[in-house]
Amino acid sequence: MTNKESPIGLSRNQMAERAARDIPDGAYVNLGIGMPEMIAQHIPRGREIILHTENGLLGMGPSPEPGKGDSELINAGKRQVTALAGASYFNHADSFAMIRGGHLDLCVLGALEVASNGDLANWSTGDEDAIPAVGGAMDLVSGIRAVYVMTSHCTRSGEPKLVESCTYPLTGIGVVNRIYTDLAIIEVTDEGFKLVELSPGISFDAVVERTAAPLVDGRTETEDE
Amino acid sequence: MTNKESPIGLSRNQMAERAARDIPDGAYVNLGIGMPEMIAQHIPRGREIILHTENGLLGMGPSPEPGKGDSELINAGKRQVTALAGASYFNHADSFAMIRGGHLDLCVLGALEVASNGDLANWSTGDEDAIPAVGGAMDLVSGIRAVYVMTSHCTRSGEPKLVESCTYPLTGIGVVNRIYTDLAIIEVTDEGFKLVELSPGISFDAVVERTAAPLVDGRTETEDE
Amino acid sequence: MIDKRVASPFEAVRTVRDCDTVMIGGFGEAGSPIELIHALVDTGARGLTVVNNNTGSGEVGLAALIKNGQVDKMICSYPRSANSTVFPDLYRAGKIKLELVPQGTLAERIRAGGAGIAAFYTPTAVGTDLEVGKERRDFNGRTYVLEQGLTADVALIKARIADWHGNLIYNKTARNFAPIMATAAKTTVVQAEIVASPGALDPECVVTPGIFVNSVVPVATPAHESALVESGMIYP
Amino acid sequence: MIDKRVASPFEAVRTVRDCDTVMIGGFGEAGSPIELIHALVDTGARGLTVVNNNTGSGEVGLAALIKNGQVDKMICSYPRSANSTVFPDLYRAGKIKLELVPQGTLAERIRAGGAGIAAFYTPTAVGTDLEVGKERRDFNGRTYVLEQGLTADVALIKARIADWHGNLIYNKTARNFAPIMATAAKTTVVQAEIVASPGALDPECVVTPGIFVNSVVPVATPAHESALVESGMIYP
Repeated sequence: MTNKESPIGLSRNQMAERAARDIPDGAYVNLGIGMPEMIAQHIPRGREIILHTENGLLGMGPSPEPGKGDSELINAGKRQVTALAGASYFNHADSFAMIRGGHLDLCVLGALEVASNGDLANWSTGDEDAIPAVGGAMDLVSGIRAVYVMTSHCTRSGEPKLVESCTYPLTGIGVVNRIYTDLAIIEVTDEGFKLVELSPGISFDAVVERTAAPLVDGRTETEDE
Repeated sequence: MTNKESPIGLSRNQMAERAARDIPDGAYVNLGIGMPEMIAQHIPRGREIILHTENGLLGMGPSPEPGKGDSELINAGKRQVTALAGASYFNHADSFAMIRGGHLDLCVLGALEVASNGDLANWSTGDEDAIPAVGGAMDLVSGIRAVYVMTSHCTRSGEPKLVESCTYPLTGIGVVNRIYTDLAIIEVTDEGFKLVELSPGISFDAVVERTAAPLVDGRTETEDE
Repeated sequence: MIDKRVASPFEAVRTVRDCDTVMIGGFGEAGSPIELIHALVDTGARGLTVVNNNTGSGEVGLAALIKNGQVDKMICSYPRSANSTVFPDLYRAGKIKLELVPQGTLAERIRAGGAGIAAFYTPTAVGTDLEVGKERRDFNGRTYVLEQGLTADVALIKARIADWHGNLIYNKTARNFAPIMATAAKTTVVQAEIVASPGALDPECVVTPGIFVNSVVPVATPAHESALVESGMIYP
Repeated sequence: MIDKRVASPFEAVRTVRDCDTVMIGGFGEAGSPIELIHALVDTGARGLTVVNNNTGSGEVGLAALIKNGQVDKMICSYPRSANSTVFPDLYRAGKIKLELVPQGTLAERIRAGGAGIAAFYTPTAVGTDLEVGKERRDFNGRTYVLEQGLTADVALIKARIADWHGNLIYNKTARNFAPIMATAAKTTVVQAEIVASPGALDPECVVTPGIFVNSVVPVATPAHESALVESGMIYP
């Protein structure tokens, strides 16, 4: 499946905007480092979403204005952030008690691979020479009720990231509920991957071709393709 | 050993004063409900002892002036207290983490019986009809480095409380280090009870007679008896 | 918009169901959410398992809930009280069950329940009657017993100040079990003396973050349990 | 009289011995006690096991301690850094050991160590490479792994305000691992921007009670790790 010409799907910003639309008002959410962080810029107006960052802040706000940041007010990606009205600070044990205890409604994470049974690999390529580093990924997937993945549908070299079973070391077993890619929104069900939405201009077949596991069409009404 | 005429030893206040003298400057101390609480009134001048109460306060001060108390500022015995400069409040899990984690230097507890191997019974008479209630006693003895007991040497009916082995349900095994009674100060050693000090006017034999386990005379210099 | 305010104690606790496990904050009267407990009496929910350090005073608050026959089982460390015969009478009559837990183990079990820790090894109670039936294991030459995390359907707690998001600060030693109970219950209901808008609390001083709280009920001048007992009040 | 103030970072950390386990607060540069770490470099203590979430930046702070050959082993969750090759180079050369622990498990192990809990069952890492060699057990139909408490000889942490008793408050997300590390170490050394007399801190807002602290060193204007790295500083 490599080297196929990529169909044009959503941009990264559009993916973030689309994922943000599915986060309900009042949700407590952890956004993974990288692409998922962009969701914070796209929360629909009128919705109040409380962002958790595992290094000890609930009620995370946007980046500070230039020159107004505090090097000790950062997010898990070690970027400077702000704290909104109603925020609270806490220590690392309390922060992961929130995560592990199932108190967050949702996290959105990046992925190297997602398997059709919900297995997630997102912390290690298994490369002999790489420095192993896991951070909070395993805690997030084992503790948070709903785990969404936001990722490009394929790697830069065109390999599918949605697979029958992961080849990279696992982050968690059967943990992913939903996947937002540039091409589609796909749910992980007991029957495997189920398409719930295509990106504009993308055909079901184009997604099937770029998915290395069976894909059920779960759209409730047939859309123009 | 019952019904022996009791020799005159220390009063309760004198016992508290004597025990207080052995608490070093800077110690973090938990005082058990009842007689041990009286130690707080006898801290020698110039010494700073920080009192912990397991219901969530470090830096406990004396009773409030009449009419100035707060029904939500109480000690483990549910009596109103005050908080000194440098105090802090914390929740029950954190409070017992302090205890269990070995962070307190010393606790002083009451006793029903102490065995010569350091076993302590102080929470239940095993009476069929009694409502079982343990509170924090088992946590204190298992977590705190030094456990002192402050008790009358015998029960009201004249039975020895220092015994070969406890007959009441245990609070902890081999946990007591030192015993302050009206008659003497006794250490619990690998060789059993060892007398370290007699109360004024009390003879070694009088203590031996009222102790239901062997008692070694461990005084470093012979005193007038 | 997040606004967890609820108008009355009854409205806040009406979701309690028969046979629920209910954690109730407080150590003696300090931190006892007495208005919420009385509302729970009013709901008539029965067969409850209640987690509290004690068993109440006189015939108000927790003692009233017990007297009213709504509690099947108490999980607590110190069910004796100088001024209440409610629990002792029912216990001796075999009409209420008791799970006696050392106070620090009770706190740690609640904390574990809220933190997603299934079980832990603690040195407390080794060699005592309260170890019976529990698994022993040695670590680094010391013996520990296995204790399991404790969770609940509902927690009823009292705070001094809450904001609409449910961020809480407490009053002195009234804090006690409330912060951990808030983490261990599916639904946490708070009665607060002051209810403020978000931003009113210093984020460095928030003790319970709002994520653990579902409902906030303003009770500006909560009753003092000891005063009710002294006055001879019997609820309801 | 309790007065835990110590005049200089070097005086405060000189008790660190070869082969000690040292917990160092901070998540990235937030909360990193950089002046204490540099003093630890100055002591020359070697063979250390260091517990920190990361492995430092550039060639200052923790990275400097590692580069100086004083660290035998790192216990951490994320030893990669965009701007430091110190740890990666030594690791690839087989000159430093690594115990990789999921971040939440690391925090919980430290908390357990400080709270006298020998071990606990956590769901994190079940079915992954980081579960290997650990005991599995099911509770209520879910699988958990056994993890042990972690303690240290010394903790080095940074606070915003300390009083002479060692009561601490922190600055925003610089709090991170410091409060739990303070509980898990035999000796806890704090560098604080402001050192005040007891009574200066609101007892409701104290985050780390003084019982967990042994030494308080005033460091009024601590260096920013990122600024040192940008300036190209190499310590010592």
